[in-house]
Amino acid sequence: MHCAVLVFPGSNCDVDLYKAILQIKGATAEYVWHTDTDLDRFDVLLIPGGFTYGDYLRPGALAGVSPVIASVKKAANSGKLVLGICNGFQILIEAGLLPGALLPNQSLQFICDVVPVKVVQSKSPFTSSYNHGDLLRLPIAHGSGNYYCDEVTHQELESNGQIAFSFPPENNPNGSLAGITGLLNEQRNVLGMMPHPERAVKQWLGSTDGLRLFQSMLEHHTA
Amino acid sequence: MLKGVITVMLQPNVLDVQGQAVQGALKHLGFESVEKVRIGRQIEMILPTEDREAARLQLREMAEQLLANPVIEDFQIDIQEA
Amino acid sequence: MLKGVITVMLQPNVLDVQGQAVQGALKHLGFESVEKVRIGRQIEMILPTEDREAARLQLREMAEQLLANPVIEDFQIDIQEA
Amino acid sequence: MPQEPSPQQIAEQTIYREMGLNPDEYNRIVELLGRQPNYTETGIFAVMWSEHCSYKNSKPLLKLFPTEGPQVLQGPGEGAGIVDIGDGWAVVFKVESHNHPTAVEPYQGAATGVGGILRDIFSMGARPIALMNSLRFGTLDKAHNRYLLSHAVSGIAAYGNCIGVPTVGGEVFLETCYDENPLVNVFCLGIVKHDQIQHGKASGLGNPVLYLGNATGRDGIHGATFASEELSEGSASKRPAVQVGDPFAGKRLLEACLEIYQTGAVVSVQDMGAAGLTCSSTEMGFKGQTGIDLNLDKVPKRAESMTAYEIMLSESQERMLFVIEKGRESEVQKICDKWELPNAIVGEVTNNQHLSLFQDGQQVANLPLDACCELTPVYQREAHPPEKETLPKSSSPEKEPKNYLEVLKQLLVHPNISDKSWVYQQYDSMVGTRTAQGPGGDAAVIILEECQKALAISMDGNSRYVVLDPYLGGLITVAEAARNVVCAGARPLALTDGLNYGSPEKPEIFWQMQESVRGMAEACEFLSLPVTGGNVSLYNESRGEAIYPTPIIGMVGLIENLNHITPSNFQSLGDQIWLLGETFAELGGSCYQEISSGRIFGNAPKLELDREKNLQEAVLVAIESGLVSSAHDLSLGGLAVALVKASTESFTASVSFESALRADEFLFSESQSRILLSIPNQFSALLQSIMSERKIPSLLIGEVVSDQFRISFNDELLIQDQIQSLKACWRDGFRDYFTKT
Ligand SMILES: Nc1ncnc2c1ncn2[C@@H]1O[C@H](COP(=O)(O)OP(=O)(O)O)[C@@H](O)[C@H]1O
Ligand SMILES: [Mg+2]
Repeated sequence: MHCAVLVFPGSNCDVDLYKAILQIKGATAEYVWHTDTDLDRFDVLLIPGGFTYGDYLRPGALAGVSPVIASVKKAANSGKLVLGICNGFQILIEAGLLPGALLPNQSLQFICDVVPVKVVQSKSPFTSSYNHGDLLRLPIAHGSGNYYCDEVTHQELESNGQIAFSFPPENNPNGSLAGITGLLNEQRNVLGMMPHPERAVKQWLGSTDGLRLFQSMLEHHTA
Repeated sequence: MLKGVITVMLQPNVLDVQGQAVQGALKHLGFESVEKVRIGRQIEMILPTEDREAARLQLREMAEQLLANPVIEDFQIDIQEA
Repeated sequence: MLKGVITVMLQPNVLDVQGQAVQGALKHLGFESVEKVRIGRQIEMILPTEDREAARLQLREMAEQLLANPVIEDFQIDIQEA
Repeated sequence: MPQEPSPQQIAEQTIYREMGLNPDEYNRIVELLGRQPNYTETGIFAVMWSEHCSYKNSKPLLKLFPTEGPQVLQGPGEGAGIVDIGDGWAVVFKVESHNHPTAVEPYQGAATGVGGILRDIFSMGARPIALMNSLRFGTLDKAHNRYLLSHAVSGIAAYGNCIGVPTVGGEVFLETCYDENPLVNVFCLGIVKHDQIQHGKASGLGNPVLYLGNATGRDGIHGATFASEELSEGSASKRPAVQVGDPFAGKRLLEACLEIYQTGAVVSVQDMGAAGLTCSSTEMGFKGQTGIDLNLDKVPKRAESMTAYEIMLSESQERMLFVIEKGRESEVQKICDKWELPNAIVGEVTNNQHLSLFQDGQQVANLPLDACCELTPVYQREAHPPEKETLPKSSSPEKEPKNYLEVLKQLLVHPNISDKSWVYQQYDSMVGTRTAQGPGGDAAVIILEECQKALAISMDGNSRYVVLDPYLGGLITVAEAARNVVCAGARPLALTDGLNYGSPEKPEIFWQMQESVRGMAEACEFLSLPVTGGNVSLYNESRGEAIYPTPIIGMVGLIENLNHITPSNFQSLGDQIWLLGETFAELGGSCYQEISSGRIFGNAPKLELDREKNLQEAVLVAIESGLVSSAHDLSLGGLAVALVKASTESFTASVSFESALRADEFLFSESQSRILLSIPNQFSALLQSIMSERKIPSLLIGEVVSDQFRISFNDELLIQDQIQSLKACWRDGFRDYFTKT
């Protein structure tokens, strides 16, 4: 499984994601600068967290119109796996690959913490190694992760099984609608999520719950 | 030369967390009668043209492609002499 | 009832980091002639009064005390029928 | 545009005074130049001779610090100090203050402080991997203090989070003396391979000077002199001094610099911090014993028709100055362009020992470098202790409290003791995936996978002890910082300091500086801890009142074996809890004294360096022998508070003591050189022998239990409560000021 780690000006979880991928046997990774639009050699596209373009205007907005995104859209349409984490999720949303919007956290503050995250959809290339209902401990670190969509879209997301992860109702740190914090597209080959699986890959980091996400992707690829 | 001004506001049905917080703070400061505080963005720029219609078209495209997020925001365009 | 609109912009000599980044993106999108992009905030609210002068005074106080940062920002006040 | 005053007008109308130079200094400049300086030149001298750049008031004191050691690769003098950690790797770290800018504009003031310290680190060739900050603000009952603190925290968060360097720790202390004059000291640490270390010595006749980073605007003109002046009503009118931080440009600048170093084409590099282009160009030329010509027409500018004075003194952020090998310009500039950063060749290295500036084809300044950088004034200020007030004989309150649980709760909700997660949850403490212990423990622990080691870092300072007894306070500051990293399992390696005081022109203030530096230096010497750099911030006064003398230490310790990383919280039920060190009736300057008497007075707790050293050594031996489950330093609030802080929701303490002291003295004393350990039962004898060998008093005081927190004193049950309820007090005390008001 050859993974592209897309790097935009202002990406800052690119190295973390790269290191996490290399922990998975059978996975390789390569950084791809945002002006490089040829993504054919990759099996998987990863958009890391950070503050692309300083998060100026709206998080993810400026990266969402950059040239490489056209190639990401093409790859997504052809069925390749695309994963956006944190700012990567914001970019996927701004690029229109996932529905809804990510508003400023309800507290209007950046939040960094390790929180419980529920697996809502385990039938996807990203989540197949988890069980439905598993409660993971994953780091979050964002200022705009408050998921919003209109009622109709919410119904669709529910009925299509597109909600991958959610915060439990008693522990919703950012005010997201129905706690939604991980979202699949209809074909389930694109996932955006606010929590950072790449920060939960070593015991001394406090959790290893993120590893299984990358393992799921590998299994999907080798299957 | 013209000055283009695009004002972007959250759609009325989207919760404006920031507006709410500011309203709370204003009430706290003694401006108790203030209601429906909403916060948006204003983007100004200079366009090297005298053609207002062309400018308006351009500004609309910019807003649609980048400056406003159609899922949650509405925008307004205003054109002035620079 | 009146609608008060306060527009807060960075002072002209203060570096507008957002404006710079947005201008870059607009140029990439093909709007090459755009210059001097500046980004500010617009704060709207409803004031339960018909007295425009009183409203203006209130809005000015709000801007000075909370909504604008006099160290780096300027503000403008506009009043409309709600 | 108004005409600049002529050299003669500057002299006659003493215009140099507005720039911060006094008549003696001005006359000395005329003497050094052999002529009257023009406006630009006067401005350059004013910033180079300001305290911030020249250390003219503090130089004699800074000499007291030990700065050498086998581990030191670079001591004070460059952007930051560098310390060897073995295997070809080194760490680079420093403290910087941004006090005055924060008082004027807290968000940008604090944010640009973070940006500045980051550039100090990556200008040495290192990749920054951790930030910390030490905050001193007025008490939170005042809305303006809450405004200043919350905006400063947002500014720090905005910069650090965006640039992607984790903020892993710090401290917050609130005291009325900081009301109008908050302190923001920021610390940054980076790592570098020995062969990648950069320096700021311009060399090679004809080598080009490259400007890299955001364009120059009229930002922060007067910044460096401003930082060296007392805050007054007039400060508001100097408001154009506010600079705006651009972390997005900062991130690109960081990556571009690291990529440029890889080319090997860099001769020298320095960041443009205080006094921007002036300080970076003169210092590079001076350190290289060469000279620099700058063509100001080539400098990227943001504003129109800027004067030489404005260009040279601008403090626009996110800029660096390089000297690169001639002929390799395009290779380097290609990298600058990739990161979409303005860049230009703005001059070249000469051999005339001068800084020469050209604009519109004319020479507009020509200054000997030694006059700017070396022949700066040095003041030996007068020092004498303040008059002693007559004080109550004892530092303890007259009466013992009736309800100890109530006192403990009062301490736990006290904003200086209470949980600071409201602050540090706004910081990304994990980006980089190196953080093994983030904010919340005694010291932060950063893993260096590149050499299978870890670092423990901590920022510390308690200005209450320093104001009561500057010398003793100085000793304690260093000892406590070292103790914090020891508790995490690290051997203290070296430190950096931030010295924050009032006006050195007042003899009592200079006495505080002198005595506290003497104390710190002595502790450093005794504990073999070199000081590799730091920062001095003076004139921290408002309305004529100085802040408490506030030296802050940034301590760095090395953990050679990852198994030795030690948490500060209890880890398992049934573990024994040990108290190491001796407790005295030392309540002077304590939190308990403040809540019981409403003020602080008396003596600071004493500190004996040999005891301290033995304690730290003994604890390290215990940790390295694998005996220790957790270690926690005793500080604010004393033993009782430490026991609650070491507890978690599931593990707490049931302890009992016998002592001849009064219970409040025993439980809330802030005696130094004490550490709380928890260890598995079976290691009790081993621990005892390690301690007795080093003559460390050690006391088995109880065990780790679940649910009920208990303290018995001389056979009486003094405090008993659910740990969850105590933790709740601790968790909300600080936070409530921001979420409930
Ligand atoms: N300004 C700050 N920035 C980041 N972390 C902070 C800050 N203030 C406090 N902390 C973190 O909160 C924790 C508690 O700090 P402190 O109250 O000094 O307790 P202790 O006495 O146990 O060191 C520390 O781990 C520290 O790193
Ligand atoms: Mg501490």
